[in-house]
Amino acid sequence: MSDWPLLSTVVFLPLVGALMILLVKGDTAIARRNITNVALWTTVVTFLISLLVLSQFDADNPGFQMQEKADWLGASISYRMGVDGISILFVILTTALMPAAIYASRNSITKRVKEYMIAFLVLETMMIGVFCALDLVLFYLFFEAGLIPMFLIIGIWGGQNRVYASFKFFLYTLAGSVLMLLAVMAMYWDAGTTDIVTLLAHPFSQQMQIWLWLAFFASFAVKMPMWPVHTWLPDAHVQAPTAGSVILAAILLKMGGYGFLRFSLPMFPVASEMFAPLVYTLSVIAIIYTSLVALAQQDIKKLIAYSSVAHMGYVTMGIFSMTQQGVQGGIFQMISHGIVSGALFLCVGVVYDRMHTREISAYGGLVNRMPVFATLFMIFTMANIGLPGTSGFVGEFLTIIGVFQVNTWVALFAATGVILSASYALWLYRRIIFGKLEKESLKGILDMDAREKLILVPLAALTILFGFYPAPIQSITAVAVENLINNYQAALSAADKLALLAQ
Amino acid sequence: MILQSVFFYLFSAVLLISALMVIGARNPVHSVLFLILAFFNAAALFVLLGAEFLAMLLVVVYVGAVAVLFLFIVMMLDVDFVEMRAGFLQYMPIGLVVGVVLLAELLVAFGGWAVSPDLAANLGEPMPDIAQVSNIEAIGSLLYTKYIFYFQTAALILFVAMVGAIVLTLHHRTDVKRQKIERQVARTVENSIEIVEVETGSGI
Amino acid sequence: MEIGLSHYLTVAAILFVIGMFGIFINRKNVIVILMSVELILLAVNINFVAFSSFLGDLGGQIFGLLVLTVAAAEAAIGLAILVVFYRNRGSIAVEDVNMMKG
Amino acid sequence: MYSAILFLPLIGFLIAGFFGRTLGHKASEIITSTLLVIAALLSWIAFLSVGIGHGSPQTVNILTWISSGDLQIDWAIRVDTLTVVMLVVVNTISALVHIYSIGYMHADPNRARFFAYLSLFTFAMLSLVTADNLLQMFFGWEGVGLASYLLIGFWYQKPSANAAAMKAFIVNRVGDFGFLLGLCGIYVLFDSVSFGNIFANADAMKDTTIHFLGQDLNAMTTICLLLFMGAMGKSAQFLLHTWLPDAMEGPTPVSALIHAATMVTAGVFMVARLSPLFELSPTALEVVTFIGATTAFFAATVGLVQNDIKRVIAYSTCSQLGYMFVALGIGAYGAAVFHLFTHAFFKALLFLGAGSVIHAVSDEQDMRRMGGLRKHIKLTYAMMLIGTFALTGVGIPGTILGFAGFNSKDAIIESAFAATNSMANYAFAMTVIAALFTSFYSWRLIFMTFHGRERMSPDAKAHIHESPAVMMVPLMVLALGAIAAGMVFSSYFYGHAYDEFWKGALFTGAENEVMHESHGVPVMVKLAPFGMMAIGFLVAVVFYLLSPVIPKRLAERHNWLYRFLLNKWYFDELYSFIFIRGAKGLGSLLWKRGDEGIIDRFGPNGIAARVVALTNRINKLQTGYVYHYAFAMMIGVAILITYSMLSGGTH
Amino acid sequence: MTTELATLPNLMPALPEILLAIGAMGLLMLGAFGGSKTSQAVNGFAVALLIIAGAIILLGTSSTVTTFNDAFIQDPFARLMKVLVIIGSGFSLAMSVGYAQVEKFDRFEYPVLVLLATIGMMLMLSANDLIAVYLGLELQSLTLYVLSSFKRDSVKATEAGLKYFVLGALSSGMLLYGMSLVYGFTGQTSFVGIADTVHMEGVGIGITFGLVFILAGLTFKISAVPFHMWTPDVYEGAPTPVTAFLAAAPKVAAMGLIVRAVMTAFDPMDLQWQQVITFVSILSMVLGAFAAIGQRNIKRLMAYSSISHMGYALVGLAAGNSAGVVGVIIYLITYLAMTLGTFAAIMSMRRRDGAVERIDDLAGLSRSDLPMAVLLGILMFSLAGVPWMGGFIGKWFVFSAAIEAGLYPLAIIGVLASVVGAYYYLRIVKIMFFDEPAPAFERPSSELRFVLVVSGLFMATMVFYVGPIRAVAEAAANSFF
Repeated sequence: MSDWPLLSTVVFLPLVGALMILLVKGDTAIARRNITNVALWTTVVTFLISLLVLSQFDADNPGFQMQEKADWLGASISYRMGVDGISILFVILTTALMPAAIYASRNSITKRVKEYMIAFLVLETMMIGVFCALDLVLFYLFFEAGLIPMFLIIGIWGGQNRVYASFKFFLYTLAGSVLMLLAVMAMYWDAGTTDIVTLLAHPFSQQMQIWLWLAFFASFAVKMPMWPVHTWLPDAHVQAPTAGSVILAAILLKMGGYGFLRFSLPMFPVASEMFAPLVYTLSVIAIIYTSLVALAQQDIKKLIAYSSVAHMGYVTMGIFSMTQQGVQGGIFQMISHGIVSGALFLCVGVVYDRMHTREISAYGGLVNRMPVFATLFMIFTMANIGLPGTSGFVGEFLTIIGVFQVNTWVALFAATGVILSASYALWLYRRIIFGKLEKESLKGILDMDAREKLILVPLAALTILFGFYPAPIQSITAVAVENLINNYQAALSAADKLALLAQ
Repeated sequence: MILQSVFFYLFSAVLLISALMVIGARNPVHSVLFLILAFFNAAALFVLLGAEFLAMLLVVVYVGAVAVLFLFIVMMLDVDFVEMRAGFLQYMPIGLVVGVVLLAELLVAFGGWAVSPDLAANLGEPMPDIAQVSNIEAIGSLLYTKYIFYFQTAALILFVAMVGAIVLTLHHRTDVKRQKIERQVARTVENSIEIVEVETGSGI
Repeated sequence: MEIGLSHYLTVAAILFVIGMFGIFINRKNVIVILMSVELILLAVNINFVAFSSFLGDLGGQIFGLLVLTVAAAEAAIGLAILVVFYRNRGSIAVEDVNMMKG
Repeated sequence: MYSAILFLPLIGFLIAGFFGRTLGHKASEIITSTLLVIAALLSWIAFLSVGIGHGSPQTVNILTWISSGDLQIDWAIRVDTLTVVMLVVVNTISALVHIYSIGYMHADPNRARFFAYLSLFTFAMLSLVTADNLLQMFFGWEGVGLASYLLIGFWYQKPSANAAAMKAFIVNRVGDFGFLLGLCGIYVLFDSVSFGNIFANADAMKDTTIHFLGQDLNAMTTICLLLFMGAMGKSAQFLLHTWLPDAMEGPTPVSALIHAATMVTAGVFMVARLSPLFELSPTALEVVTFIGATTAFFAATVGLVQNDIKRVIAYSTCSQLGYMFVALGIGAYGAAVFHLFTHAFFKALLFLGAGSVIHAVSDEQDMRRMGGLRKHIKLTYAMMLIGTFALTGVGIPGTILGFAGFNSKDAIIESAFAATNSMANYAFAMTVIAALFTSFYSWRLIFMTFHGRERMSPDAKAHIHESPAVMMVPLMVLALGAIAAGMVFSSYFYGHAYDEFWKGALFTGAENEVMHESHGVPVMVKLAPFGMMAIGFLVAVVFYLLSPVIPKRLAERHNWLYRFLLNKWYFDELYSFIFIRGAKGLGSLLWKRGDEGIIDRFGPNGIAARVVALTNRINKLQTGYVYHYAFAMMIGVAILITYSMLSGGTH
Repeated sequence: MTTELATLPNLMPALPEILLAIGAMGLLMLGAFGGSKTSQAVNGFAVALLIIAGAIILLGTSSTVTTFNDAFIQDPFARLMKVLVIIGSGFSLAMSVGYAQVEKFDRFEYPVLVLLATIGMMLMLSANDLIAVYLGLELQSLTLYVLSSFKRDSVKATEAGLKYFVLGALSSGMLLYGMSLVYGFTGQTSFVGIADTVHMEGVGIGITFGLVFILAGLTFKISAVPFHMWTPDVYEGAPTPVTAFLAAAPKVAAMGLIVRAVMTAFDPMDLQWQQVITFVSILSMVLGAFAAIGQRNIKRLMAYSSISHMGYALVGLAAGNSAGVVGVIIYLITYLAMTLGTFAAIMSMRRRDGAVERIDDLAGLSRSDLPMAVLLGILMFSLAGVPWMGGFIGKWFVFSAAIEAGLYPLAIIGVLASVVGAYYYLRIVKIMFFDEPAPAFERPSSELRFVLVVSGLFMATMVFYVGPIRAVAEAAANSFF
């Protein structure tokens, strides 16, 4: 069993599921049910296997584990997989949220179920692959290929303005990442390989680092998304079907942050240090600007989407503070945001399935008929606000304390997000949940059924668990992040010495 | 030498003027005729250059076949004297500029063109002495030996031209009854007459 | 004045440009365009023969010979296409060769 | 035992919260109340053992919370005198409020939820006061904020309640903003956020500077001011006070528990807890004094003219919190905590009494539609009188004989006089004037409610009834506290038993002599509060018993002043204009103009439009004319030729 | 002199070409005497001939041999490209079977002409001499002119033929003019001789001009900007099977020819030709990307698409290094597969009242024919160069070569153009998947299905076996290094 390529299994199992779905014939209700079940079970099994990976993972080892390697494009570009303390959590996050996403689509998706499930399973493979790949080309392959299923998901099963949103999503992210592609090539020629482990130790010249950093930044900043390249996100979120929004917010956005951690910081330390002020500035603008914009939204999903941008601002800020707290906080924030924003979109899905509108003004007083929903929504709203005791707080706090050590201005502005997030989130909650139930259309609305509870309650439990006891996540990331920071500092001091010598 | 210069300028001048007339004449028939004139003068230049065979070929093949074909087509298609339509002069200035620039550049390049003396030792096919081997013989002995591959390929091209022209223009008119001799010859009693016994009231 | 290689090349160059000019300046009918093509090929042949003569190399003449051959084939095919076009369109005015654009 | 004190309310919350519907309301009420009563009793035991007795301060570790690099934060309970004092206050009041609510909320369809929230609040408040580190305190801090939000908005069908709940949460967050930054500063300075480490190293860091916002500032001052910002928010101090009066939209027991007795005093508690830090920064203390004094005065002025019975008490609370901060600012931490302690009893008493009144008059809160109630609800009247005596500080000057507020408030005023702080004189003046106003509005409340003409609607009049025993018993317990707490405990909190009682839980610097000097202030100073109280009482008697026309005339004559006070110095309007409308406007602006107008217009949409325009131009180039095509080729060749010629094709 | 006649040149290296030539003539006979009923058979035989020719190439030695006085070279590069050309020709012939029957296109001359064009392309790929280049090119071009207007009753087809012919002749003129200059400068027509002489003499303005004219003439054949203008009109006007053929095989052949020419004959002039190639490449990528957006006709769209794809392939060539040639080869492999697959899909666009070729006719294809929609979708993503699909792999190799050569502006412009280009491919996906369905197509013939499935799967799974493909390409590229 120890030789069994566990990671590849996790990565490609969803594809197997997709093939199985391909074999299901017909478009009857039974066939649809079967398709959904196959997809659901595939994701569940994938999740279980990923837990197996987690159980075999040694958190005290800073390096990559469970490595697999095979020749692919010659020896210098190979198929290499592995996870470390930074990436494994994202793998688990992905596998854990997929069953929820699939299960959430069970009733809301009625047309073209087969294609829908296949798209999601393919997407899952791509997403897990991104976090497992230990070869830059492989990484890029997974990173970009995920666009295809997402494009289809938004475009086919999306809302009114889905075509615009899907094109914007696809082209925006593609434009960002093609520049990264060139950087990957340049790295390949400079280092002679695209193996990430080798590249992590490869010293790029300062000039080169700057360009490479910018190219990678172009991609990851769009993916994150950072201000001012965030405008695709609200559109994509609003138009995507519920599960699409969930995956988009919970996982796809994390690829940018993961990329910063995996590539920008360790491979281009000098440039990272140089551009950190830029990242801080953009992060702070993101936090304040998008929070304000969120305040003005009339559409539930759009509001949550904007809040995601703001929360990602904390992540970038934390990551580029290059302190243990900042980086760990950034990772934690990503995981937590994955759970919370995913759950929030699922919550929106719950009411959307009933009312088929996302206009905030169409709701009001839901608590009267949907107390369970109101409670869960409250938990996630509070986590979104960053209330201590929810997972949202830990990341936010750690990133702020991390960046405070480096730049107090940034911390000051970032902390205003504490106020603004409370404003827009509570404003949203009040308009949807509180008040008298006056609208005729809402009079007959039903509270969550067992399926919806089954999806959301575990997420709520996790949100609170990690709020009180974040150790499971922190202990996994600790050593890897420490290693990252040590290497970063070492590289910086080496570069300084070099610069001194040059004088 | 003087004579050669005189002839060169004469032929060149006529060649270029007739070339201009080819593209400038209003009547396409005139164009073709000027084209023929240009060919003749070019052939004369070839002779000046010592390429008698090519000169001959130009006259025979080009004037004799190609140009006549052009003339034939012009006549056949019964082309009108199309009036210059609006917009003709629209692109004239810029076209002229581009053309002049191009020409100027070419002339700059050719103005000082001299054959490098080193090349003589390094030629692909040094010309045999004209005194021993005539131009036509020299060409022939190369074409059918060393350049047999090109010769054959050229043949293939002509083959394509033939097939292509036929494919495009040959019409099997279906509304015309044609005599099919082989069928007439092959006709026998057996395959000409069929005797059918018809039951009353059923028809064939 | 000695008539050198440059003279021939100049004549050929002018002829070449005239031929090119003929293609795009001509708005009357397509046949003139075909004739312009012939002019261009003629220019090329003058080049070949001139070089051949001044280099003392026979290859140029052979090339020229093959160009002549191919040019004849080309003319045949060009005229054939022209004829079928005329049959369909009833005109060979250059401006009428304009069904497709964009 | 300490864990039990902390977690009993949590258990109550979980039971009532998750199983409230299945268990039924009655069971939820009883379970939560019982658990709270047990917790309260345990708190008193702890108080007696740690505070009065000789139980040593200790720390109970529960669980690691956040661990990241040097940053180690545990869930832990810190037990010292300050903690147990707060435990007693919180649990006692909470238990009484629970019991009271059984009666008060008996008709509400969501009672189980209400009790769950109350217990949740208690848990959060307890984790705040038992915190062993700043972050855990912040957890409790925000937790009570959440509970307060939930409870203010408990009647979610009332839009005003929802708005008030949001306002409370968000204004508190403004304070938390400072708290959070202060916390970060502490970590940077001490590499730890646990109290033990901070206090141990505080003195060494006295003159350290911290690089904050591009300047090198005194570390202690900066951090203390940031933290104090948090305290201002939570304790509704001047500028961040606007949420407290609105919070009265919640059910009255909530007002009593959260917005009078416990949560709002969290700021006071925090500053007291961090006294080792604040003592090192005179500047910070001056600011605290100034804000406290200003609040005391400001809130009292507003309280003079309010007509809503609960709002009057709310402003009174605000004002009393100002007193506490004055005490903190001048270094009289004992006095501050003492006032906190006594205030909890009498203010809870007043609120619950007011609740009883409201209950009696069919949920009417406007005093202009009350009057003459003393005949109908005698017991409540008595309770309210006791509360008023305690609040206004009735007692015999020079002795310790007097109602609770007499001891604690006078101690503050005397300390203010004695203090050397540059703001002390201002504080003294303000607190004395505020004492006058306090007396006036308190009696105004009594007179308007219980005396004079009966102004309520006939319908309400018919239903006037005394509250049931389940409500009155807690009132009596609180009345007991309001009468006796001051006399019994003054020596511990602020008297000769100070050091044995506190055992170092409150830190006073070496040069801080306030406590000793306050005992030796001139007689005039000692009499001043009493005199003010008496004057206020007399004016109130004249205005509202003898000649009710005078207030009206005064209001008309000084209309602008009246309006100014009635509208709470126009703070709400100002904030609404600047912050709420400003933020929303800015949000819309950034969205429509920024995101859509600039980023999208020049970004993706703009590029798309340019691309399409360019496409159309390029497609126009494809004219369909052969000569154009040939021309393009010729231009292409010409360009390439020219280019290769110019770029040195000859070399 | 006469003795030389006795020694026959070594014909073995040219065996496939000879076989095809004889075969073509034989099939012409068969058709001429058998009448139009034999056209199916002729088509079948032609495909069989191509397969045999391909087999001969594959089974033959892999060493470099020359014959006909070095005018003809057979090296790994030529072999690989010839196989690609044969695949292109063979598949497009096979695809035309069904179409021919419905569209009254079943004339036996068609396969014969395709065979002749294929010979031309193979000669181009083996050309090691300017004359051979010219003759091969003309053999191919003349055939293609005829094929373009093969549907002689159609105005569009004949117009396409006419335009193609006129501009093609002009480009031949330029090519020849350039050749004459090169000849004049070096006194040589063989690639090796030219390279040697340039090496010896240095680079002069005359040969530079010659090079530019030659490249202008050659890039016309791969429809690179600004010599691309014929492409959209010809693609649209020509009969669809011909368009498929035009888009596939000749592009490969011409590109191979350019590679060989610049890598051998003009090797000493790399500065000069790199400039030209870079210029042309940038223009092609950009114009192809932009102009395609406005198209409504799918064949026309494919024309612009192929323009930009040739631009991308030229990026690899512009790099001028071994990696670049590898990139060009791999790019051509993917391009060929994508083009054939896409045209198989286009030829499947047929309703009861005839073939349709508007993009909007694909609306909602995913509902009426999901497999076809998925396969065509794969091809579109592949054409757009989205990772996982084969098209990305091609782009990877060419751009990485450009990066290695330090051509950063070229690479940046290229990838950005590919983003713009992605738009119109996505639009097709959008129309197929997002839009409301148009009436369903008739069931396509099995050959079309086959081609579509093969190319779609090839593109979707190419990532898995790109290693071996790269090895083959490297072996081929080593012919020049």
